[in-house]
Amino acid sequence: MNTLIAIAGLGILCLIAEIFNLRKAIVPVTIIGLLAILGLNVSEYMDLGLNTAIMERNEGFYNNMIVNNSFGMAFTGLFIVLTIFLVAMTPEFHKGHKAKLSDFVAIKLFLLTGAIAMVSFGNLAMFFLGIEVLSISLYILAASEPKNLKSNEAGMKYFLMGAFASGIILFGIALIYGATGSFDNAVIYSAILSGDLPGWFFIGIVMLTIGLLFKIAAAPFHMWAPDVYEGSPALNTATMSTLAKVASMAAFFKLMRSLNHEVSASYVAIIITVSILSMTVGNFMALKQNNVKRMLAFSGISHAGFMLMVLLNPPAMSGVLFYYAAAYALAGIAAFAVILYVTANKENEDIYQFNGLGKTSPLMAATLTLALLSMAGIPILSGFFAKFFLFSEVLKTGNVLIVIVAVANSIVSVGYYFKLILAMYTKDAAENTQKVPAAYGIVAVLSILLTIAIGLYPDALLGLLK
Amino acid sequence: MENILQQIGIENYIYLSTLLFCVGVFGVLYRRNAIVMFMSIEIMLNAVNLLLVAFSTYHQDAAGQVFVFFSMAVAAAEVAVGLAILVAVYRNIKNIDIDNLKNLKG
Amino acid sequence: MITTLFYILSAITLATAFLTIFSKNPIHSAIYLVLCFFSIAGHYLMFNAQFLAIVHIIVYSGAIMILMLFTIMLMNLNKEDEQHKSILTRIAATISFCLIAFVLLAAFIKAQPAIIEYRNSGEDYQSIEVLGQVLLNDYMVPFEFASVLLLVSMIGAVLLSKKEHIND
Amino acid sequence: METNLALLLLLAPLAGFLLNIFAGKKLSRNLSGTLGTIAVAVSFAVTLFFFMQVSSTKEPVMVNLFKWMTLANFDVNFAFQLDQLSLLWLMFVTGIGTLIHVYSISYMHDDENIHKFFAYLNLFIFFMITLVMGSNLLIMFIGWEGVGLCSYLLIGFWYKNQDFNDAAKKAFIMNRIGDLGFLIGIFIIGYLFHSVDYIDIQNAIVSGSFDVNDINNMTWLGVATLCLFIGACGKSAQIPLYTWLPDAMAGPTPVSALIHAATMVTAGIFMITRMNFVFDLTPDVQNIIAIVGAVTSLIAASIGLMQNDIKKVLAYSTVSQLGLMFLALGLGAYEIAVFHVITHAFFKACLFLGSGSVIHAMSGEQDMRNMGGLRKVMKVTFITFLIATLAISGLPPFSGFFSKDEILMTAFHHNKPLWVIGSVASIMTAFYMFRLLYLTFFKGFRGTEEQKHHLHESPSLITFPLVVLAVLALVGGAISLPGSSWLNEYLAPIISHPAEHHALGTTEYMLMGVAVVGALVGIGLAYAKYIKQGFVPVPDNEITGFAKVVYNKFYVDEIYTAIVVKPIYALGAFFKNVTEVALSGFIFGLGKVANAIGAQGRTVQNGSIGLYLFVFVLSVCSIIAYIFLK
Amino acid sequence: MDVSFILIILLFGAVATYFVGDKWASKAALLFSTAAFAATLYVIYRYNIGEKVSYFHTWISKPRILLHFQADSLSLAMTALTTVLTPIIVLTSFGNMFPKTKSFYALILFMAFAMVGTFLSTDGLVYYIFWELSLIPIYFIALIWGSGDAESRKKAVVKFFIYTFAGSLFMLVSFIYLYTKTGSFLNTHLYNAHLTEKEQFWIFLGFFLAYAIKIPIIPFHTWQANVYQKAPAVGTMLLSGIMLKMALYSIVRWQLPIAPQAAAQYKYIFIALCIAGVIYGSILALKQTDLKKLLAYSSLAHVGLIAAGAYTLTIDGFRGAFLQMIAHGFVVVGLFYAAEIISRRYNTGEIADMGGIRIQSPKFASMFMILVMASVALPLTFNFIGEFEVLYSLAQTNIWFGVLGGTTIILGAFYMLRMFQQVMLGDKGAKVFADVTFGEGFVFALIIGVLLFFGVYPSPIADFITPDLQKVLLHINQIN
Repeated sequence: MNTLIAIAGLGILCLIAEIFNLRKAIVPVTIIGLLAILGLNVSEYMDLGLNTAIMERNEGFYNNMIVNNSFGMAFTGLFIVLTIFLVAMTPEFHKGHKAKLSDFVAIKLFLLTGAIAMVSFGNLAMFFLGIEVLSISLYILAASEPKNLKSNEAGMKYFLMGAFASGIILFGIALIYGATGSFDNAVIYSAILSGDLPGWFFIGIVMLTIGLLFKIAAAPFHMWAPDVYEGSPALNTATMSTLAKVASMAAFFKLMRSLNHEVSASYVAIIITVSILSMTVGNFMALKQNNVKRMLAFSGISHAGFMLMVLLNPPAMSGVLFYYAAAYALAGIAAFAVILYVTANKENEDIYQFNGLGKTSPLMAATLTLALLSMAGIPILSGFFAKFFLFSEVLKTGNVLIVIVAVANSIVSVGYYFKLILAMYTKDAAENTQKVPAAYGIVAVLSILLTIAIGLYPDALLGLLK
Repeated sequence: MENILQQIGIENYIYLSTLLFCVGVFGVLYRRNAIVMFMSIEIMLNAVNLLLVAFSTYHQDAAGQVFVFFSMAVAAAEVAVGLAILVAVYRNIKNIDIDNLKNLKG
Repeated sequence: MITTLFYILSAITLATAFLTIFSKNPIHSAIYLVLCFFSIAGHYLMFNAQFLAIVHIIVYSGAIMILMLFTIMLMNLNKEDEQHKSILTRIAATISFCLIAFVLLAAFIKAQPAIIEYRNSGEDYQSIEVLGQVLLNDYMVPFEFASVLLLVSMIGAVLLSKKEHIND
Repeated sequence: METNLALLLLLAPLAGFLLNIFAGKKLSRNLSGTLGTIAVAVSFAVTLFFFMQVSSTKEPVMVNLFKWMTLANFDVNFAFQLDQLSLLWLMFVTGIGTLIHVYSISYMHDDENIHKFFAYLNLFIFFMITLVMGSNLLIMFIGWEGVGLCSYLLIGFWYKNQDFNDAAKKAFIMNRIGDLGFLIGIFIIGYLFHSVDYIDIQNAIVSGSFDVNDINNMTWLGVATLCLFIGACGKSAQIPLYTWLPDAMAGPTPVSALIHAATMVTAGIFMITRMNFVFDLTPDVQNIIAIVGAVTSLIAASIGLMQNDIKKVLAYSTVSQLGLMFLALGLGAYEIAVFHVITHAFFKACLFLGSGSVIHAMSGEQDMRNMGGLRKVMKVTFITFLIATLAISGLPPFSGFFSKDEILMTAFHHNKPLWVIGSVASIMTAFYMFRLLYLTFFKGFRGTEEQKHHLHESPSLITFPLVVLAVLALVGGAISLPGSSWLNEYLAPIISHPAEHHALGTTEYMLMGVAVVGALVGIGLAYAKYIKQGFVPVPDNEITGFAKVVYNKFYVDEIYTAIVVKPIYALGAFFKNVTEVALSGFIFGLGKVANAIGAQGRTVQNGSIGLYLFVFVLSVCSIIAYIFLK
Repeated sequence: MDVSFILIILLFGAVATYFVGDKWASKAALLFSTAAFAATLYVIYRYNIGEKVSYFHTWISKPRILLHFQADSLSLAMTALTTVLTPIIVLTSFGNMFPKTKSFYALILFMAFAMVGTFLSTDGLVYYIFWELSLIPIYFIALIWGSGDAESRKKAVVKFFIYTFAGSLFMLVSFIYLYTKTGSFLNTHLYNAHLTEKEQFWIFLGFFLAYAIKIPIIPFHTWQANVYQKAPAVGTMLLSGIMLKMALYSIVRWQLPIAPQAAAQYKYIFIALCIAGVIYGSILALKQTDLKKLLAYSSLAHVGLIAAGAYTLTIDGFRGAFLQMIAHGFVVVGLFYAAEIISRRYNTGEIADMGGIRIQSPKFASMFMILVMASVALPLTFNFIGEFEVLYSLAQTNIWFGVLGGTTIILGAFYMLRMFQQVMLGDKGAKVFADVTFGEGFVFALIIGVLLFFGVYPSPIADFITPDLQKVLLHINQIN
């Protein structure tokens, strides 16, 4: 709870700092602040006794608007880490627009509050506001280069479709409210347990599901993602593909775990279909992409498909989802740090820009390689364990087919991840290279080290969730 | 005070809201003028607001109406941002026909 | 009586909504939309939610629609120069509209429990006082959080619209 | 002591090989040859010692070194068995080996790689000793393959000539076909007897632990012996695997004498004799062996009639003689086959070395059409050659007469048609051998002036082995005279079912007479044609009709190429150009399909918000319809 | 000192090699790989005197994944093979100047690390991780330091990677499925998973896909020839010498004991497939015009035979397969080294451009000849032992398997001698061919020495591995 307030405060602090001409201090202060908040989060986690507890414990604040539990706090920690990375890269990325720096940092911080609200809500109002804060921040970020038509287009597309999806989510929430008479999770949950709900309730759930499927860019609601990812400024694409996607997925999971207690067979069928469709569409479409951001968008779609599998057995999957999300997001940050470095001052993000990176900047090339390998699921990187944990849990539910499809998709995915690796190592660079900016280098290395570390020691993450 | 739903029935409000929502959807699909699309989205949100109020009455509970306030805040925020984006687009291509926004594809 | 009123209001709501969509001139659309909002406010009044109805008028008709109109004027869009989408698109849009309307309505009809008795606690749950209580006590955090939302949209609007200085 | 001596016997040639291969370049030419010769001579000396010992004690010497291979049912040891049979073989392997080494010192003197030559020869002797000495089939197989390797190396000794290399390769591969048969035979034997030791197998049969009345057992045993016989066919150049031997004449002449006449090619006979107790149980296979032997003998002899290359004639005669030995084996007359092996070793080695001497004198010329009248210049060579020719033609009292006659006699008693075939082959042999003799040594010289000028008798290092061998060819028959056979007695412990020995009655004398007359007829025909008429074979392109078919060896090589080699290459081409491409294309095709799907998908993603929203709405419709309206 | 020590040496060696820089990288690699071999020998010694050399450690608690490196004779034998071949392979690279030397040698050591891990792990998932890890270094080695046109090389290498990766994913699924059944990845637990026949069949097939692609068995071999040709010699040696042995080893270690009923039921099909590969590879080898490709197809034939031996489910087949694996590892490294030496000097891989080498370099010719003879399994070379046992077991299974499998000794001689003749013999010595250097000769001598020594006296290895093979077999037979 306090983290949410603190972060919002930090965001306002940023805005004030700009007023008082403390522009240079913004990013260091933000990072230090976020680290402190991370510490706060950890201490709250400890205070709750979650590190030793065996069962999940929930602690509600403010009339149960915010609930602290291991799920929410673990994801909060992850989001904060991701935001630190994103914020750290901001000044370098926006060095041409120094005046807007505070805005960008503040928006990212507010976006973080939205994300945190999405994983620690106790009331659908918080959830809805959280998702809107997140979405609106993203619309802004997507369109944040007003003079760039691509950015405009991305923002426009994202906004129109996002608002449309928000409408559907809202409709779903209204129906749930209509069925249960409350927005409070706990009340709704007990209403479900008592049974005898009107049929709208489930329609509401489905509407909510559809809205969230849109937010995580699962097929067939994915079509905005490639365009938006491509058009947005690269750093903001990074934000979308890591923080936003993971937050939406976590929120989705949390909702489904608390609201959709007894999953009907047809609902499972839909989830499976969407999951398979996402994986397949994402991977196959990614094969022929030339733009790296676009390719990662499709890759993200396929990962959304993978993550959707957690909904097949929510009670057992929270750890798996967290691990998957962390692995995916950290690898994504690492990959984007390199992409930012490579495509700075370039007119596009096509694959050929990466030619010869293996020679010109071995460290960045190695980082990107590791990140891509992790996403492809090559051991011993965390991406492998993510998939592995996921598959083993899904197999326990008896859905062999979806695992086979997922495996086949993993194979396809190697095809496009390797396209990039090949460009880096087998082609010659076209032009002279610039120095690796410190911010990108540090973020890339740190995030890839984290990726490897959680691969080597998965228990550290899995143990956080009960 | 008598419950209005006794006479009209909650289901009719649901149908009305649904229809209104669908009209909003229709508008988004039908028009290519971005600003009218925004309006259609507003119609969708309003449909939901109406539903929330109906349910609020149905449950005799204030939370539904409170939620409408949030919904309005969201609508306002969205419109603000949406119009800002629209202005940016307009500055670049001098119109707001979304069919001109087809550069990103494939 | 009330039922008739409901149907009239509903008819107005839907009709103006349709007219919003079908009007070629965006200004007309906007005006129809305002009418639509008024009719919805009428519904709110029927629920005896006066406060909400007023807020609704103020926010939607007063703020949002004015903003839109302002934009339309600003951009000089008050012409009927919009090229219509192709016939195919329009037919497809119409079909999808019918489809989604049918599907949703059918789903609701199918899911509908026959409710005859409505609860009437007689308590006051929608006066300004109560709403204020609920909003600022129970829903204090979302209320505050909505401010973050508005802040973000404000920053965003500024960020997207402001002209950059050259020396920045 | 015995172990050490046996090891000395075995390893002396190996030491010679190693010395020559590693240090040969630094040694002088003569020293290199001398070392090689000494190595073999040491083996010969040790063999003599063991021969004496075993002859007197009648007890085989067993040497067990260490476990070599482990199999589920039995172990295979590195073990050696020096009994009568192996010692007999060792005697002439090392004995003739030594002689040929001596011969080679001079013969190969001018070759730049003489040390390698001796190394390979020593290696060959080593493997041959292994083959003969082994106490089980697998040790024999080591030698079996090893001599094949040496044969390969020595046939292709002049490796700059790709034709020679082809010949070497052919020899090796044809041998390997036989080797596969041998291996399969070993597998079945191992499976049936749970051992591959000769003694164990024999004991199993004798003691009855191997049930000879079990049909299943006997069927498998038949297959096994047939497979072993296929192995023997490969090594001993029997139909259908004989074609490599004539080609193998590409090697230096001492090699032909040692490997392709006297020793290696008799390995098949050795093996069958070794396993006689098994072969005796499978009469059907024995019949096959006899028929194959007889037919090989006839075909090879008939091809020999038309050959003009002096070594080719000898090669076909070798094949033919080996055929006769197999005939004897097939008839169960193992000791007679062995007898013929020995006499054949003497006279054929002598013939080859003689031809080598001639070739040496002719500066490498091998075509008899360009020879003639050499007897005046090369007296020693001529006389030794004549003796050997008489021996092979089967005229008494030369050694060949006794052995060949016994074979024919046995055939006569068992199977008249085979006897007829064998006799015809013998007559042919007499004819072509004398044709060879006449063309080479009689009449006038037909070569170039330069060659004529160069003609000379070979040095003593060459003639000495010739003389020794000629003497042996002359008197070698003494080891098994009709009636009182030292050899038969000596081999008695080895052969479980000795052939019936027919007392010398009228029939027998008559048969001898027929044989002698037949040989004389052959010689007479040759005399009439090549001395009386002075006929010289026509150049290749003038040969016509059936003669051409025979001259071209019945086109067997061409047929093999057409029905075996070509199809394999065709299959290879098919695999390479069709299946590989298809398989590879299939895999790449999967990738291409995926890419094509991706490319198609890109056209769907056309950038229009309208479309995206349509998809969105339709998906919503279908999901809700699926869940709530089904 | 337990087995984990070997892994640590190799991993540390890889890192250290990278950091000592380009100049000393090759020496460092040699040093560390030799040290690993020494450590392996010491571990084997300790194992033999009955001391504890296994390493146990819990890694992930849920799902339960254990860092268990259980040393038994099979894993130790394969570890020894890896660690002895690695220094040899490093030695073979000494004549070449590579760009980015330090990365190159670090990758070699890393690959050795991964392969040793594969051999030692007894936890299925750890095993799988090592299995996949070994794929990364070879991918880069082949890609970056390979020869020939970059585009076609890329195509070949990527195909290889995706193909093998695809195969192994099915193995992973099998493992996970087994985990859901048993709650453990430990091989001893998986052996007793009590699967139905249908489950066994699918699991068997999942493993088979992974192994068949890696080994490779036809029709999954299409990646092989191109990669062998395009990879640098070192990569080819690592691939053919050690890496494909991982799959063969795994057949005996994982596939057969986990699905014994399926193994027994379908063994004829799989043996037939393997033997078809023997003949197919041999005949294809005859038609190759590129030396490395020819060796690749010959390798295809040989490993087909090894796999067939393993699938016979007999002790002879197992032992033969293992012995042949080791022998093949040495001989194939030697042959590819010879090919590398020739192509280094002649700058071509085309057989048609070679010839007459023996005139100029008799020493090289002799050593090459011995390797060729070992490759065609001449008795007294190590290869004969394995091949004999395998063929023996095949013949016992069905005589026709023996006969058809045995055609390898004919066809093998055919293509190898044909190649030898075209490459080495004749007098087409137009191009200068320098004789072998001391270093090259040393490597050859080492390999030949091993091949001949164990050809004459294979008992140390055969007796070492037999008891554990019997355990595996016993388990299989018990289940059936």
